Amino acid sequence: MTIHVKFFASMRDLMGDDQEISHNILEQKNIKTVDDLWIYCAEGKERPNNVLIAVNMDYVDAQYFIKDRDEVAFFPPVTGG
Amino acid sequence: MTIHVKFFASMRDLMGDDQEISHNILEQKNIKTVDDLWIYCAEGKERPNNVLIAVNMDYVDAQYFIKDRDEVAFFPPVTGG
Amino acid sequence: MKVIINSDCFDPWQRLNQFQSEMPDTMQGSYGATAVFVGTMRDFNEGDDVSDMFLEHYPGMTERYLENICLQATKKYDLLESLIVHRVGHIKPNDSIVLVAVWTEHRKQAFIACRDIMENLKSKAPFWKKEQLNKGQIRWVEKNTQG
Amino acid sequence: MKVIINSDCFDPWQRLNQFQSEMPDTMQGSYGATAVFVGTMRDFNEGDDVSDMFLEHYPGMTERYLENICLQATKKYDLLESLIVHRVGHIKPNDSIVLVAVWTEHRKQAFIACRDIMENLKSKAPFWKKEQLNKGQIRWVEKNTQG
Repeated sequence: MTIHVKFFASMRDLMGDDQEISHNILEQKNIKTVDDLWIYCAEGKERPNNVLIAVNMDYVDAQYFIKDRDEVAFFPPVTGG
Repeated sequence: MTIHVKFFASMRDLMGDDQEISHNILEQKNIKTVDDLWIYCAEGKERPNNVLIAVNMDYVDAQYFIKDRDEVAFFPPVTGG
Repeated sequence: MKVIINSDCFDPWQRLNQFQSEMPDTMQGSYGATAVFVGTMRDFNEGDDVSDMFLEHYPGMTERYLENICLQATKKYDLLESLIVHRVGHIKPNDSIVLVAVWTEHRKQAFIACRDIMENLKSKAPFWKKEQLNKGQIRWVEKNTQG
Repeated sequence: MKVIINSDCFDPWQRLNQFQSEMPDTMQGSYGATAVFVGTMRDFNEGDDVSDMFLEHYPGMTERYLENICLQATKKYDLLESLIVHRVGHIKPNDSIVLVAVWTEHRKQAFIACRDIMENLKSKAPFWKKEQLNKGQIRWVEKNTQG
Protein backbone atom coordinates (compact mmCIF):
# COMPACT_ATOMS: atom_id res chain seq x y z
CA MET A 1 0.00 0.00 0.00
CA THR A 2 0.99 3.62 -0.51
CA ILE A 3 0.95 5.94 2.48
CA HIS A 4 1.63 9.64 2.19
CA VAL A 5 3.43 10.88 5.30
CA LYS A 6 3.88 14.51 6.39
CA PHE A 7 5.83 16.05 9.23
CA PHE A 8 5.27 19.62 10.40
CA ALA A 9 7.17 22.20 12.44
CA SER A 10 9.60 20.73 15.01
CA MET A 11 8.60 17.22 13.93
CA ARG A 12 9.94 17.98 10.45
CA ASP A 13 13.19 19.28 11.96
CA LEU A 14 13.45 16.03 13.91
CA MET A 15 12.98 13.91 10.79
CA GLY A 16 15.40 15.85 8.65
CA ASP A 17 14.88 15.20 4.96
CA ASP A 18 11.87 12.91 5.31
CA GLN A 19 9.49 15.80 5.76
CA GLU A 20 6.93 14.79 3.19
CA ILE A 21 7.22 11.45 1.50
CA SER A 22 5.16 8.67 -0.01
CA HIS A 23 6.07 5.27 1.28
CA ASN A 24 5.36 2.14 -0.68
CA ILE A 25 4.87 -0.30 2.08
CA LEU A 26 4.97 -4.00 1.32
CA GLU A 27 2.18 -5.89 2.98
CA GLN A 28 4.53 -8.39 4.62
CA LYS A 29 6.14 -5.56 6.61
CA ASN A 30 3.17 -5.94 8.93
CA ILE A 31 2.52 -2.21 9.28
CA LYS A 32 -1.00 -1.86 10.56
CA THR A 33 -1.20 1.17 12.83
CA VAL A 34 0.08 4.72 12.81
CA ASP A 35 2.52 3.65 15.51
CA ASP A 36 3.90 0.92 13.21
CA LEU A 37 4.27 3.54 10.49
CA TRP A 38 6.27 5.84 12.79
CA ILE A 39 8.67 3.03 13.64
CA TYR A 40 9.01 2.22 9.94
CA CYS A 41 9.76 5.88 9.00
CA ALA A 42 11.64 7.20 11.99
CA GLU A 43 14.82 5.15 11.75
CA GLY A 44 15.03 4.51 15.46
CA LYS A 45 13.92 7.96 16.59
CA GLU A 46 11.51 7.77 19.49
CA ARG A 47 8.05 9.20 18.99
CA PRO A 48 7.77 12.28 21.26
CA ASN A 49 5.09 12.00 23.95
CA ASN A 50 3.23 15.07 22.84
CA VAL A 51 3.21 14.35 19.09
CA LEU A 52 -0.18 14.83 17.44
CA ILE A 53 -1.34 12.59 14.62
CA ALA A 54 -3.83 13.27 11.84
CA VAL A 55 -4.99 10.78 9.23
CA ASN A 56 -6.65 12.34 6.22
CA MET A 57 -6.73 15.61 8.19
CA ASP A 58 -8.58 14.25 11.21
CA TYR A 59 -7.00 13.71 14.60
CA VAL A 60 -6.43 10.05 15.50
CA ASP A 61 -4.36 8.21 18.10
CA ALA A 62 -1.31 6.06 17.47
CA GLN A 63 -3.35 2.83 17.46
CA TYR A 64 -5.37 3.99 14.43
CA PHE A 65 -5.31 1.44 11.58
CA ILE A 66 -3.98 2.92 8.37
CA LYS A 67 -5.10 1.90 4.93
CA ASP A 68 -3.90 2.32 1.35
CA ARG A 69 -3.65 5.97 0.19
CA ASP A 70 -4.02 7.46 3.66
CA GLU A 71 -2.34 10.80 4.36
CA VAL A 72 -0.71 10.58 7.77
CA ALA A 73 0.67 13.70 9.49
CA PHE A 74 2.83 13.99 12.60
CA PHE A 75 3.17 17.35 14.32
CA PRO A 76 3.84 18.97 17.71
CA PRO A 77 1.16 20.68 19.84
CA VAL A 78 -0.43 23.46 17.83
CA THR A 79 0.39 27.08 18.65
CA GLY A 80 -1.85 29.21 16.46
CA GLY A 81 -4.01 32.19 17.30
CA MET B 1 -31.58 74.09 52.40
CA THR B 2 -31.68 73.88 48.61
CA ILE B 3 -31.92 70.45 47.00
CA HIS B 4 -31.77 69.95 43.26
CA VAL B 5 -33.99 67.04 42.24
CA LYS B 6 -33.97 65.23 38.90
CA PHE B 7 -36.24 62.54 37.49
CA PHE B 8 -35.29 60.43 34.49
CA ALA B 9 -37.10 58.24 31.96
CA SER B 10 -40.33 56.64 33.23
CA MET B 11 -39.81 58.33 36.60
CA ARG B 12 -40.07 61.71 34.89
CA ASP B 13 -43.26 60.60 33.12
CA LEU B 14 -44.61 59.59 36.52
CA MET B 15 -43.83 62.98 38.06
CA GLY B 16 -45.22 65.02 35.19
CA ASP B 17 -43.89 68.56 35.18
CA ASP B 18 -41.61 68.20 38.18
CA GLN B 19 -38.89 66.61 36.13
CA GLU B 20 -36.02 68.78 37.23
CA ILE B 21 -36.55 71.26 40.00
CA SER B 22 -34.78 72.98 42.86
CA HIS B 23 -36.62 72.76 46.14
CA ASN B 24 -36.06 75.26 48.88
CA ILE B 25 -36.78 73.15 51.87
CA LEU B 26 -37.45 74.82 55.17
CA GLU B 27 -35.61 73.18 58.06
CA GLN B 28 -38.75 72.73 60.12
CA LYS B 29 -40.19 70.41 57.44
CA ASN B 30 -38.01 67.72 59.00
CA ILE B 31 -36.73 66.34 55.70
CA LYS B 32 -33.61 64.31 56.46
CA THR B 33 -33.39 61.37 54.08
CA VAL B 34 -33.90 60.78 50.37
CA ASP B 35 -37.10 58.97 51.32
CA ASP B 36 -38.38 62.08 53.11
CA LEU B 37 -37.54 64.10 50.01
CA TRP B 38 -39.54 61.75 47.77
CA ILE B 39 -42.59 62.11 50.03
CA TYR B 40 -42.15 65.89 49.97
CA CYS B 41 -41.90 66.02 46.14
CA ALA B 42 -44.17 63.23 45.01
CA GLU B 43 -47.55 64.59 46.12
CA GLY B 44 -48.80 61.27 47.39
CA LYS B 45 -47.33 59.12 44.61
CA GLU B 46 -45.78 55.95 45.97
CA ARG B 47 -42.08 55.40 45.35
CA PRO B 48 -41.77 52.45 42.93
CA ASN B 49 -39.96 49.43 44.39
CA ASN B 50 -37.32 49.36 41.71
CA VAL B 51 -36.51 53.08 41.66
CA LEU B 52 -32.80 53.87 41.74
CA ILE B 53 -31.44 56.85 43.59
CA ALA B 54 -28.27 58.84 43.05
CA VAL B 55 -27.00 61.69 45.19
CA ASN B 56 -24.39 63.83 43.54
CA MET B 57 -24.15 61.16 40.84
CA ASP B 58 -23.40 58.26 43.18
CA TYR B 59 -25.85 55.48 43.95
CA VAL B 60 -27.34 55.65 47.46
CA ASP B 61 -30.31 54.04 49.19
CA ALA B 62 -33.48 55.79 50.36
CA GLN B 63 -32.16 56.17 53.92
CA TYR B 64 -29.28 58.36 52.74
CA PHE B 65 -29.12 61.71 54.59
CA ILE B 66 -29.29 64.64 52.24
CA LYS B 67 -27.58 67.95 52.81
CA ASP B 68 -27.74 71.45 51.41
CA ARG B 69 -26.99 71.73 47.68
CA ASP B 70 -27.18 67.98 47.02
CA GLU B 71 -28.30 66.84 43.58
CA VAL B 72 -30.74 63.96 44.02
CA ALA B 73 -31.86 61.85 41.07
CA PHE B 74 -34.62 59.26 40.85
CA PHE B 75 -34.71 56.86 37.91
CA PRO B 76 -35.85 53.37 36.85
CA PRO B 77 -33.51 50.40 36.31
CA VAL B 78 -30.96 51.32 33.67
CA THR B 79 -31.22 49.80 30.19
CA GLY B 80 -28.12 50.93 28.30
CA GLY B 81 -25.69 48.99 26.17
CA MET C 1 -8.61 54.87 28.48
CA LYS C 2 -11.29 56.76 26.66
CA VAL C 3 -15.04 57.18 27.14
CA ILE C 4 -17.16 58.83 24.48
CA ILE C 5 -20.87 59.67 24.60
CA ASN C 6 -22.03 60.07 21.03
CA SER C 7 -25.27 61.56 19.74
CA ASP C 8 -24.38 60.85 16.11
CA CYS C 9 -24.30 57.50 14.35
CA PHE C 10 -20.86 55.87 14.64
CA ASP C 11 -19.04 53.07 12.84
CA PRO C 12 -17.38 50.85 15.49
CA TRP C 13 -14.71 49.48 13.16
CA GLN C 14 -13.70 52.94 12.00
CA ARG C 15 -13.52 54.07 15.64
CA LEU C 16 -11.30 51.13 16.51
CA ASN C 17 -9.10 51.77 13.53
CA GLN C 18 -8.71 55.41 14.51
CA PHE C 19 -8.23 54.73 18.22
CA GLN C 20 -5.57 52.14 17.55
CA SER C 21 -3.75 54.28 15.00
CA GLU C 22 -3.55 57.10 17.55
CA MET C 23 -1.97 54.91 20.21
CA PRO C 24 1.54 55.93 21.27
CA ASP C 25 4.49 54.01 19.83
CA THR C 26 5.08 52.37 23.20
CA MET C 27 1.88 50.36 22.70
CA GLN C 28 3.24 48.79 19.52
CA GLY C 29 4.15 45.17 20.12
CA SER C 30 3.01 45.33 23.75
CA TYR C 31 -0.52 43.97 23.42
CA GLY C 32 -1.27 40.47 22.23
CA ALA C 33 -5.03 40.52 22.68
CA THR C 34 -7.92 42.82 21.84
CA ALA C 35 -11.48 41.92 22.81
CA VAL C 36 -14.35 43.96 21.44
CA PHE C 37 -18.08 44.01 21.97
CA VAL C 38 -20.51 45.95 19.80
CA GLY C 39 -24.19 46.29 20.67
CA THR C 40 -26.45 47.04 17.72
CA MET C 41 -30.09 48.11 17.65
CA ARG C 42 -32.38 45.29 16.53
CA ASP C 43 -35.67 45.86 14.74
CA PHE C 44 -37.38 43.43 17.14
CA ASN C 45 -37.68 43.30 20.94
CA GLU C 46 -39.86 41.36 23.36
CA GLY C 47 -42.06 40.06 20.56
CA ASP C 48 -42.63 43.39 18.81
CA ASP C 49 -41.26 45.11 15.73
CA VAL C 50 -39.40 48.25 16.72
CA SER C 51 -38.94 51.14 14.30
CA ASP C 52 -37.16 53.71 16.41
CA MET C 53 -35.47 54.20 19.73
CA PHE C 54 -34.60 57.10 21.99
CA LEU C 55 -31.68 56.63 24.34
CA GLU C 56 -31.78 58.94 27.34
CA HIS C 57 -28.88 59.35 29.74
CA TYR C 58 -27.89 61.29 32.85
CA PRO C 59 -25.21 63.69 31.61
CA GLY C 60 -22.31 63.77 34.02
CA MET C 61 -23.21 60.64 35.94
CA THR C 62 -23.05 58.50 32.81
CA GLU C 63 -19.52 59.59 31.94
CA ARG C 64 -18.49 59.25 35.58
CA TYR C 65 -19.75 55.67 35.80
CA LEU C 66 -18.28 54.58 32.49
CA GLU C 67 -14.92 56.02 33.51
CA ASN C 68 -15.14 54.26 36.87
CA ILE C 69 -15.99 50.97 35.21
CA CYS C 70 -13.00 51.32 32.86
CA LEU C 71 -10.69 52.30 35.69
CA GLN C 72 -11.71 49.35 37.84
CA ALA C 73 -11.27 46.95 34.92
CA THR C 74 -7.88 48.47 34.10
CA LYS C 75 -6.62 47.71 37.60
CA LYS C 76 -8.28 44.33 37.94
CA TYR C 77 -7.27 42.95 34.53
CA ASP C 78 -4.08 44.89 33.73
CA LEU C 79 -5.61 46.56 30.69
CA LEU C 80 -3.11 48.34 28.49
CA GLU C 81 -5.87 50.38 26.86
CA SER C 82 -9.66 50.57 26.84
CA LEU C 83 -12.34 52.35 24.87
CA ILE C 84 -16.06 52.80 25.42
CA VAL C 85 -18.29 54.56 22.91
CA HIS C 86 -22.00 54.83 23.72
CA ARG C 87 -24.71 56.31 21.57
CA VAL C 88 -27.45 58.56 22.96
CA GLY C 89 -30.49 60.27 21.38
CA HIS C 90 -32.53 59.02 18.43
CA ILE C 91 -31.43 55.65 17.08
CA LYS C 92 -32.55 53.52 14.14
CA PRO C 93 -32.40 49.73 13.77
CA ASN C 94 -28.95 48.51 12.67
CA ASP C 95 -27.24 51.52 14.31
CA SER C 96 -24.42 50.75 16.74
CA ILE C 97 -25.41 51.51 20.33
CA VAL C 98 -22.30 50.61 22.28
CA LEU C 99 -18.68 49.70 21.63
CA VAL C 100 -16.41 48.29 24.33
CA ALA C 101 -12.81 47.40 23.52
CA VAL C 102 -9.86 46.38 25.68
CA TRP C 103 -6.21 45.71 24.92
CA THR C 104 -4.16 43.32 27.08
CA GLU C 105 -1.04 41.16 26.91
CA HIS C 106 -2.89 37.85 26.90
CA ARG C 107 -6.30 36.75 25.70
CA LYS C 108 -7.83 35.51 28.93
CA GLN C 109 -7.79 38.92 30.59
CA ALA C 110 -9.13 40.57 27.43
CA PHE C 111 -12.14 38.27 27.18
CA ILE C 112 -13.04 38.55 30.86
CA ALA C 113 -12.49 42.31 31.07
CA CYS C 114 -14.57 43.10 27.98
CA ARG C 115 -17.49 41.06 29.25
CA ASP C 116 -17.14 42.45 32.76
CA ILE C 117 -17.19 46.03 31.50
CA MET C 118 -20.32 45.31 29.44
CA GLU C 119 -22.14 43.73 32.40
CA ASN C 120 -21.20 46.64 34.65
CA LEU C 121 -22.30 49.11 32.02
CA LYS C 122 -25.61 47.29 31.62
CA SER C 123 -26.30 47.25 35.35
CA LYS C 124 -24.83 50.58 36.47
CA ALA C 125 -24.51 53.21 33.74
CA PRO C 126 -27.54 55.53 33.69
CA PHE C 127 -29.03 55.02 30.24
CA TRP C 128 -32.68 54.36 29.42
CA LYS C 129 -34.18 53.06 26.20
CA LYS C 130 -37.56 54.17 24.92
CA GLU C 131 -38.86 52.17 21.98
CA GLN C 132 -41.25 53.21 19.25
CA LEU C 133 -43.08 50.14 17.96
CA ASN C 134 -44.19 49.66 14.36
CA LYS C 135 -47.77 49.61 15.54
CA GLY C 136 -47.32 53.09 16.97
CA GLN C 137 -46.96 52.45 20.69
CA ILE C 138 -44.11 54.04 22.62
CA ARG C 139 -42.69 52.24 25.67
CA TRP C 140 -39.76 52.37 28.04
CA VAL C 141 -37.65 49.23 27.99
CA GLU C 142 -38.13 47.88 31.51
CA LYS C 143 -35.02 45.79 31.89
CA ASN C 144 -32.04 44.45 30.02
CA THR C 145 -31.65 40.84 28.93
CA GLN C 146 -29.60 38.59 31.18
CA GLY C 147 -25.86 38.74 30.50
CA MET D 1 -19.65 31.94 7.92
CA LYS D 2 -16.27 32.69 6.44
CA VAL D 3 -12.75 31.39 7.07
CA ILE D 4 -9.76 33.09 5.51
CA ILE D 5 -6.11 32.05 5.65
CA ASN D 6 -4.05 35.11 4.88
CA SER D 7 -0.37 35.32 4.02
CA ASP D 8 -0.43 39.11 3.78
CA CYS D 9 -0.74 41.62 6.60
CA PHE D 10 -4.39 42.43 7.34
CA ASP D 11 -6.23 45.18 9.21
CA PRO D 12 -8.90 43.52 11.41
CA TRP D 13 -11.13 46.61 11.60
CA GLN D 14 -11.11 47.06 7.86
CA ARG D 15 -11.95 43.38 7.43
CA LEU D 16 -14.87 43.69 9.83
CA ASN D 17 -16.10 46.80 8.11
CA GLN D 18 -15.98 45.06 4.75
CA PHE D 19 -17.49 41.80 5.98
CA GLN D 20 -20.36 43.60 7.65
CA SER D 21 -21.04 45.86 4.68
CA GLU D 22 -21.30 42.79 2.44
CA MET D 23 -23.88 41.09 4.65
CA PRO D 24 -27.26 40.54 3.00
CA ASP D 25 -30.09 42.96 3.83
CA THR D 26 -31.80 40.25 5.88
CA MET D 27 -29.05 40.59 8.47
CA GLN D 28 -29.84 44.28 9.04
CA GLY D 29 -31.59 44.77 12.36
CA SER D 30 -31.37 41.04 13.19
CA TYR D 31 -28.21 41.00 15.30
CA GLY D 32 -27.89 42.83 18.59
CA ALA D 33 -24.42 41.65 19.55
CA THR D 34 -21.03 41.32 17.92
CA ALA D 35 -18.07 39.90 19.83
CA VAL D 36 -14.59 40.15 18.36
CA PHE D 37 -11.18 38.89 19.32
CA VAL D 38 -7.96 40.01 17.68
CA GLY D 39 -4.62 38.37 18.44
CA THR D 40 -1.60 40.54 17.71
CA MET D 41 2.08 39.64 17.60
CA ARG D 42 3.96 40.91 20.62
CA ASP D 43 7.64 41.82 20.56
CA PHE D 44 8.20 39.82 23.73
CA ASN D 45 7.52 36.18 24.64
CA GLU D 46 8.61 33.93 27.51
CA GLY D 47 11.12 36.48 28.74
CA ASP D 48 12.77 37.20 25.39
CA ASP D 49 12.57 39.98 22.82
CA VAL D 50 11.19 38.65 19.57
CA SER D 51 11.93 40.33 16.25
CA ASP D 52 10.22 38.05 13.76
CA MET D 53 7.89 35.10 13.53
CA PHE D 54 7.07 32.42 11.00
CA LEU D 55 3.61 30.88 11.18
CA GLU D 56 3.44 27.46 9.58
CA HIS D 57 0.16 25.65 8.92
CA TYR D 58 -1.17 22.42 7.43
CA PRO D 59 -2.94 23.53 4.25
CA GLY D 60 -6.26 21.81 3.93
CA MET D 61 -6.52 20.58 7.49
CA THR D 62 -6.30 24.09 8.88
CA GLU D 63 -9.23 25.35 6.81
CA ARG D 64 -11.17 22.19 7.58
CA TYR D 65 -10.73 22.61 11.33
CA LEU D 66 -11.52 26.30 11.36
CA GLU D 67 -14.68 25.64 9.36
CA ASN D 68 -15.65 22.83 11.72
CA ILE D 69 -15.08 25.06 14.74
CA CYS D 70 -17.26 27.78 13.22
CA LEU D 71 -19.96 25.32 12.25
CA GLN D 72 -20.12 23.79 15.72
CA ALA D 73 -20.28 27.23 17.34
CA THR D 74 -22.99 28.32 14.90
CA LYS D 75 -25.20 25.42 15.97
CA LYS D 76 -24.37 25.60 19.66
CA TYR D 77 -24.76 29.36 20.07
CA ASP D 78 -27.22 30.28 17.29
CA LEU D 79 -24.68 32.45 15.50
CA LEU D 80 -26.15 34.62 12.75
CA GLU D 81 -22.72 35.13 11.20
CA SER D 82 -19.09 34.34 11.95
CA LEU D 83 -15.71 35.26 10.55
CA ILE D 84 -12.23 33.89 11.14
CA VAL D 85 -9.14 35.40 9.54
CA HIS D 86 -5.77 33.83 10.37
CA ARG D 87 -2.38 34.97 9.22
CA VAL D 88 0.34 32.57 8.04
CA GLY D 89 3.93 33.04 6.86
CA HIS D 90 6.35 35.75 7.98
CA ILE D 91 4.99 38.07 10.65
CA LYS D 92 6.35 41.16 12.38
CA PRO D 93 5.55 42.47 15.88
CA ASN D 94 2.32 44.49 15.96
CA ASP D 95 0.88 42.53 13.00
CA SER D 96 -2.55 40.97 13.51
CA ILE D 97 -2.35 37.17 13.71
CA VAL D 98 -5.96 36.17 14.17
CA LEU D 99 -9.42 37.73 14.01
CA VAL D 100 -12.50 35.94 15.31
CA ALA D 101 -15.90 37.64 15.11
CA VAL D 102 -19.43 36.43 15.75
CA TRP D 103 -22.85 38.03 15.34
CA THR D 104 -25.79 36.97 17.52
CA GLU D 105 -29.13 38.27 18.75
CA HIS D 106 -28.03 38.71 22.37
CA ARG D 107 -24.72 39.44 24.04
CA LYS D 108 -24.31 36.38 26.21
CA GLN D 109 -24.10 33.99 23.27
CA ALA D 110 -21.71 36.32 21.43
CA PHE D 111 -19.25 36.52 24.33
CA ILE D 112 -19.26 32.79 24.98
CA ALA D 113 -19.09 31.79 21.31
CA CYS D 114 -16.19 34.11 20.48
CA ARG D 115 -14.13 32.82 23.39
CA ASP D 116 -15.07 29.21 22.65
CA ILE D 117 -13.99 29.53 19.02
CA MET D 118 -10.66 31.05 20.09
CA GLU D 119 -9.97 28.27 22.61
CA ASN D 120 -10.85 25.60 20.05
CA LEU D 121 -8.67 27.29 17.46
CA LYS D 122 -5.79 27.46 19.94
CA SER D 123 -6.05 23.79 20.88
CA LYS D 124 -7.07 22.20 17.56
CA ALA D 125 -6.19 24.21 14.47
CA PRO D 126 -2.85 23.10 12.99
CA PHE D 127 -0.66 26.20 13.16
CA TRP D 128 2.86 26.41 14.55
CA LYS D 129 4.82 29.49 15.52
CA LYS D 130 8.56 29.78 15.06
CA GLU D 131 10.14 32.80 16.72
CA GLN D 132 13.27 34.67 15.80
CA LEU D 133 14.73 36.28 18.92
CA ASN D 134 16.57 39.59 18.96
CA LYS D 135 19.69 37.78 20.12
CA GLY D 136 19.60 35.66 16.96
CA GLN D 137 18.20 32.36 18.24
CA ILE D 138 15.32 30.70 16.38
CA ARG D 139 12.86 28.53 18.32
CA TRP D 140 9.51 26.81 17.93
CA VAL D 141 6.91 28.04 20.37
CA GLU D 142 6.25 24.94 22.46
CA LYS D 143 2.79 25.72 23.74
CA ASN D 144 0.17 28.42 23.93
CA THR D 145 -0.64 30.40 27.05
CA GLN D 146 -3.58 29.23 29.11
CA GLY D 147 -6.94 30.53 27.90
